[in-house]
Amino acid sequence: MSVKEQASTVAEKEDSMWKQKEMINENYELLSTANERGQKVASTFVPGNINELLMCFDFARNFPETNALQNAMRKKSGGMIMEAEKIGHSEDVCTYVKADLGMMMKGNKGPTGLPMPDPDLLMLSYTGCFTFMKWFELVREQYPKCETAMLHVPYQADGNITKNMRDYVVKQLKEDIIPTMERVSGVKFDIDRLREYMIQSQKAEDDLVYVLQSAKNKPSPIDAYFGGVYYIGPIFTAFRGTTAATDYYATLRKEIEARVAAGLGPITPEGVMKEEKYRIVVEGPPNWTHFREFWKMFYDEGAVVVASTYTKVGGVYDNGFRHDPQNPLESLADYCLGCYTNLNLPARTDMLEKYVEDYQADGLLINSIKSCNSFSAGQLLMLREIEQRTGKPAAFIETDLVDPRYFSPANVKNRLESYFQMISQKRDRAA
Amino acid sequence: MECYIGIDLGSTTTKAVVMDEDYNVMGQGITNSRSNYDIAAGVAKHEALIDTRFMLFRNAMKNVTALGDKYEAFMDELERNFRLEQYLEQLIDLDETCTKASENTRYSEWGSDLSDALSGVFKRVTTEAPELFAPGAQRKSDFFRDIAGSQYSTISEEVAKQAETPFDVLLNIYDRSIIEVENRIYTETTNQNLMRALDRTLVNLPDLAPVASEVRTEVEKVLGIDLEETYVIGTGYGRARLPFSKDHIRSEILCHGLGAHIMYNDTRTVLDIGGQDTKAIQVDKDGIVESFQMNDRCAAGCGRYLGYIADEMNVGLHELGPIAMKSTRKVRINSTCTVFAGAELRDRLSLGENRSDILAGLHRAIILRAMSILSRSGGVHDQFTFTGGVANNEAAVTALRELIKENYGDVTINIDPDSIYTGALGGATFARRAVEGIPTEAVA
Amino acid sequence: MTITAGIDVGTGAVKTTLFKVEGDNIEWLSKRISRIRRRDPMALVNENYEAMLEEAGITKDDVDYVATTGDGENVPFRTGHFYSMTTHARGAVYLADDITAVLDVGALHGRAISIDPLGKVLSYRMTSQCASGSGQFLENIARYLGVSIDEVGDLSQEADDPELVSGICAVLAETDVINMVSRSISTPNILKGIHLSMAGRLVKLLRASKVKEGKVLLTGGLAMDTGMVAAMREEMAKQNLDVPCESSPDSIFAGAVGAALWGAFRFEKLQGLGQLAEAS
Amino acid sequence: MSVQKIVDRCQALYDDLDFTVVKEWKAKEEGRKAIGYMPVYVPREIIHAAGMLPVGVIGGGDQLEVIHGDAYYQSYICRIPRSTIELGVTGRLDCVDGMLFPSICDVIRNLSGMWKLLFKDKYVRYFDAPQTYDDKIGGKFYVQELRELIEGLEELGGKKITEEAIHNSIAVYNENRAVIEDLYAYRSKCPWKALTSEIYLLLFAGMVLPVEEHTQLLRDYLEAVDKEDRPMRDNCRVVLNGTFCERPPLGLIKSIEMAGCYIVDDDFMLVTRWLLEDVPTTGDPVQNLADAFLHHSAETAAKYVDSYEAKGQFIVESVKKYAAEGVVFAAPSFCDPALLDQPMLHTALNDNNIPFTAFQYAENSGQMQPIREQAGTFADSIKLWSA
Ligand SMILES: Nc1ncnc2c1ncn2[C@@H]1O[C@H](COP(=O)(O)OP(=O)(O)O)[C@@H](O)[C@H]1O
Ligand SMILES: Nc1ncnc2c1ncn2[C@@H]1O[C@H](COP(=O)(O)OP(=O)(O)O)[C@@H](O)[C@H]1O
Ligand code: SF4
Ligand code: SF4
Ligand code: SF4
Repeated sequence: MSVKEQASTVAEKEDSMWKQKEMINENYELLSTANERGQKVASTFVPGNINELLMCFDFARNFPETNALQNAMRKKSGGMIMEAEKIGHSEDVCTYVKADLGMMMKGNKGPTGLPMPDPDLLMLSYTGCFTFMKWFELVREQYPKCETAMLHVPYQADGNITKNMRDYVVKQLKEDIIPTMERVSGVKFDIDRLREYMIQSQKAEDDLVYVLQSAKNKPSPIDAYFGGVYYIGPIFTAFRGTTAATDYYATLRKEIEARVAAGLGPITPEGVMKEEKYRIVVEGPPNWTHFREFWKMFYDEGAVVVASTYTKVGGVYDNGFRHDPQNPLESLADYCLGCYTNLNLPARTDMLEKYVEDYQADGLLINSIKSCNSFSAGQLLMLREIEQRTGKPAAFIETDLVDPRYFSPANVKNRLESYFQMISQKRDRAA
Repeated sequence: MECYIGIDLGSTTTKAVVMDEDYNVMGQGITNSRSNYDIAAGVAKHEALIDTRFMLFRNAMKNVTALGDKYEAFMDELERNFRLEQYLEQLIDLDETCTKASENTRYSEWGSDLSDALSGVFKRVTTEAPELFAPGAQRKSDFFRDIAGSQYSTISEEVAKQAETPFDVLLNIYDRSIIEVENRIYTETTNQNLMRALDRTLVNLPDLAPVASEVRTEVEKVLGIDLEETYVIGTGYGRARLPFSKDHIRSEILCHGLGAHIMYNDTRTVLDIGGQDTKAIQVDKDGIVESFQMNDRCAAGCGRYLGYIADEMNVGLHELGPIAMKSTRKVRINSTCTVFAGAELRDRLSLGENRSDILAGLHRAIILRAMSILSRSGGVHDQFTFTGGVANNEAAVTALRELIKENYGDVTINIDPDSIYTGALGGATFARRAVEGIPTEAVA
Repeated sequence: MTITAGIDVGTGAVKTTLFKVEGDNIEWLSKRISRIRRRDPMALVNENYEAMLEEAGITKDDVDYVATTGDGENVPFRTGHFYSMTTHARGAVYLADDITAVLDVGALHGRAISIDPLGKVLSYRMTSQCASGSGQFLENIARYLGVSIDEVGDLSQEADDPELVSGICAVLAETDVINMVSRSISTPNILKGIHLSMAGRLVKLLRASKVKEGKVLLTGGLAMDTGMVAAMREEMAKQNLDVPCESSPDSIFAGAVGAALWGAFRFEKLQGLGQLAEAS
Repeated sequence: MSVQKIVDRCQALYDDLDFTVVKEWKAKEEGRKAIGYMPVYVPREIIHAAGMLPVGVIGGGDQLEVIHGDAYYQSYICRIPRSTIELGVTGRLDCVDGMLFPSICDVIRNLSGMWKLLFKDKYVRYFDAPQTYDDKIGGKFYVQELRELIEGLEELGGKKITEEAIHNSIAVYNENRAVIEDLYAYRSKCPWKALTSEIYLLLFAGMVLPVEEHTQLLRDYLEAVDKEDRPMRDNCRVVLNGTFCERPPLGLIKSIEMAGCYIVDDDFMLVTRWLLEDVPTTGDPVQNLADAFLHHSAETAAKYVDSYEAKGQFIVESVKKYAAEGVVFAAPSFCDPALLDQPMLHTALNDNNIPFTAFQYAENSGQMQPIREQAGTFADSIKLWSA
């Protein structure tokens, strides 16, 4: 079955899925005509994105990370990565970057086949990942005339946001980013417009949190990883702050409420999951090139992911943070500072521990991504800590985001099976 | 007799264990893994059943009181003769297959020289066969492919020097033929071979003449026992390709964990180094797996690495350990890349370093990688059990003992000569339990 | 007139050549190759060298310059050493005309070298640590499949549906191949799959070393493998690298040829400078 | 002192995986403290002003057996964090009372958190630096970061760090930087005398010795080496780039030299050459350090270059300054910053017709043959074809 068909099997089930698909396609269409229409285009990253602010200047928003993953799901990323490696990029580095550069080199057609626009602004929100900085330095080489705005978001090294950090981010927004955006777009900054968007953001955030936390039910009505990546799509990208997103989340919430009421399990590409045998917390991004195959390894065994950290990369909301129309710039700063990969390792570990407990999980699974040092460096210590703190078994697998060469189905399946068998062996004894 | 069988289809070797209904290990069999997994599993199982049969012989012979103190000698002779018969049978097959292969037109330029050379080679290989199975003889391997292969290549190198046929051609004919030969199972002829081995034994041990008929009756009685395959469990790297239903398959982690627990009840940490993977497993007091770690996709530092090294040095796998043990000086080697191991070896040799020292360094490098995986799985807890093929290698064991002591102090280290069968033993135990209706819980 | 010898100590084979150079007049006197196959390379060097001199009917003292390459730094009687890519480039220019790039595929490494018409190395790329694209790997697999090395090329070209190997690691690739056999994939399809996988990586190297026009000469042992040459052509077409790719019957000697010719060049230069004693 | 003696001393410091000199320094006086850091960049002046010994921790090299360290890292992560962890969990770093992790990359950033989890009783600080260089924005943030560092060290040391002390320390480090500048200039003039394999060891000594002693050692070396008669070889001159974070094995440097390249500039242990100008010793010392960082510091892959035009110019300048004939890139395997940066530097070099070659290494690489071959070919091509 092709990826498109897979998406539609999922989509047939629920309205929200259709809605989301439309939103994404529409955005690609908008982007493809932006240059002609004279709409300015900003490229930016998911973690710490300042989407509401970009909207204040009428920028069309392009997210290279999303393009890479969409291309991977359409099995196009492999060729793109090879293309980038051919011009001298190392096999060792992040494949998101290579997929993006490769896409440009192969005619710059987006995932849906429409042309991608030339950016007018590279909004380098440097949050939680060092590679972002190199990434846009490299893109800048392709567009030497395009302005680059650097928003340096300091790392939460001690697990809290200090005044110095917040002030620094706010100051950059005020004195550097906003003036740059005004200059590039020709639109004057209107803080009330920002407030309006943030009201929408807040609503959507509330609903998203409901949806993600619905996994505390038994059985869980959602898969908070494989399903979760669909749920976070709009709010982590070009749609946070739009009414379209707010509507999407309201619809989604209703659907999930209905599932909870009916005591249903999550929807998988092969229909509703029958029996929930294992509840798992997952750390790390998914693999996109074999997404469906990967998911199947879970639902075939009756494993549901009840909480994941990947669904927090574009904002951690379940700890109560919301965009705040009263303090728009400060809350943007806090949002950026609070993204998952900007948290230090102890904070990330605490979060996982809490998930294992709160979601009554059977254990932790780490999907370690070759590309992503930001996520991966230190995961083995996290694993050890969680095992010790919760007494629940943890397991470790290795794949990559968008490089099909690094997904070894037999290997991953072997480990997952061993892991699930281990959980059940332990459980049999407890019984 | 009811037989519960565990089959561990590894990347290099396939192992089988036969258990009776009282959880006694009755027989073990091993063969090299090959492209045809069914055959590999079939051969290993067949070998284990033969071993079971020998166990039954042994038990039966104890009843032949007249045998007295000749019991040991008799059993030993019988077993060696059986192996010889088996070997000869395959050799004839190999000879025929090679001869047929040599008739291929692509060798026509060598004409009758080739068939002369070939028959010369086989004549010598056959003549030398009994020596290989003489009392106390050391064989380079247990597998026909390796034993016959090494005989063949040594002899044909000499033959090639005298005749006008290049060594490459002879080698190529062997490579072609061995694949065919090793993909045949010789189940039907087993009993004949046994009887022939018995004949040979009685000839070789004339002292036994007085009890010959009694012995013969006992052997025939045992041959009459039906070994019923009551339940089979498959495990190991190739398990997914075994034609078994899901109920008959267990992950190798669980099997190794349980197998080690069965061998040593107090085991808490298990290390298994096989051909292509290294596993560190923590088990609890009932043999239930608490956590495990495996090497990642890179095959560096696994058993296959030793295989490459042995090839590179033109020695048998068995000889590597003993050579390394002669080392007097420490050499640090960092690269455990299997493929480049040979290059590094040459590099070092050309720098004038001593072969034993380099080999000792290589063994230590392998064990260092294993130590990391152990550390990743949660360290080493008393008691520690080392399993897998590499546990047969004394230099690897020595390095391991040293490093365990340096890093974890005094820990009991268990190494069973049969440790290569650990996974299969776990599998057989699961098979027995499945029939008893015990899901996974330990009984021991 | 300069008599010069080139010695290429590889990981798979030792190659030696003997040349007589007089201005632009280059005469190839003799050549030798021996597969190392677990023998001592230095003994082979001596053996080959002496056999070669005998064939040419000269003595050691007649040789003006002995140039080594590959792992030949330790050959005691060498005059000077040149690095492999330098020598393969020079050798390629000698072996074929209009070459702009050399692809050397030997027992363990692959190297793509882009050169100018005089054999100057402009840029190059080497395969990384992992060895899945190398002669030795192919040789192991061939043995496993019961195919002799000179048969590989023809078989590979019989393939109708080649099966690619995943190829991160030679060891795992070996397992891949065993899996293929177990799935009854035919020998030609397996071999071609390996050729294509290797070619895929090598073409990537070529592209990375910025080859755009002219002609590529394959050197090293795998240049003798017609299946490899065919796979290279296919992959180059697939990856839009629009340049012809050739092999020469003497491709495997490219390093030894280049070494000898550089030796002559240095000899003449040093003789001019009167510094022969220091040549190294 | 003879060159050999000085180099032997440095080699011994290099080989000592137990930081014996640090222990000895601490033992000389009750209450002395040492602070470890990754030698890309931290303001050592402040540690020095606190009366503590800054200790550059740069992995374990190729002689350390990494057992536990590997347990914390996947195979696709570079070497240095694993050997650093190994040093930590085996107690070899017990002699440092705190660790500073400068913002180099995500690996080191996350290592700071791991250190917190593993060594709960130690002072651990991730030392962030701004990637925006406006005095009013990045400058302000950085000054505050420095002040927080000062406060942290004051608390750890139990005494105030005066402005005067910082001024003094700045002066001491200015001096150290000046000698190192001399050393580099000398090597550029006579690369066959001041061999890079020695300079590398000399810089390493600066990681563990008190700065005053190190400055003297360098002076002694310069004096001694000038007197030595060393053979000049027919080598080409190259800039080595990419080694700023993970230490290359000594064998790698020797191999490059043996293959026919004189290294005339490099980015080893950048902390020693991070600030490009003397830091003023009057005025607000913290502000001075911040200014120096923002406006007069070296470029590495770890630092954002805020304009397209400026990217890669630093290395082009270095080639010119040291009259190099080419650049050798040696990046640690799996080092995202260095490896992602390289294509951009390649562009800059191409634009300036500067030849270059590139390969990867790891701190424990044992096989130098491919490296010799690549460096050798590079040298061959410069030598055989230039002029
Ligand atoms: N007698 C022996 N002496 C030394 N090493 C051995 C011996 N037997 C097996 N080995 C080693 O064990 C490895 C195979 O181990 P095994 O546990 O059978 O692996 P797998 O389960 O992956 O097939 C071989 O690669 C070899 O290195
Ligand atoms: N006739 C041939 N056909 C195919 N491959 C060959 C042939 N001769 C040699 N080879 C391959 O070439 C390799 C040796 O190549 P070579 O360039 O000499 O390598 P090296 O320089 O590393 O020794 C051997 O590993 C072998 O696999
Ligand atoms: S390193 Fe990780 S966070 Fe950074 S761009 Fe790559 S995948 Fe994204
Ligand atoms: S070739 Fe070597 S380094 Fe590469 S994956 Fe295989 S064993 Fe590991
Ligand atoms: S070597 Fe590179 S990736 Fe590794 S810690 Fe250093 S800068 Fe980071």
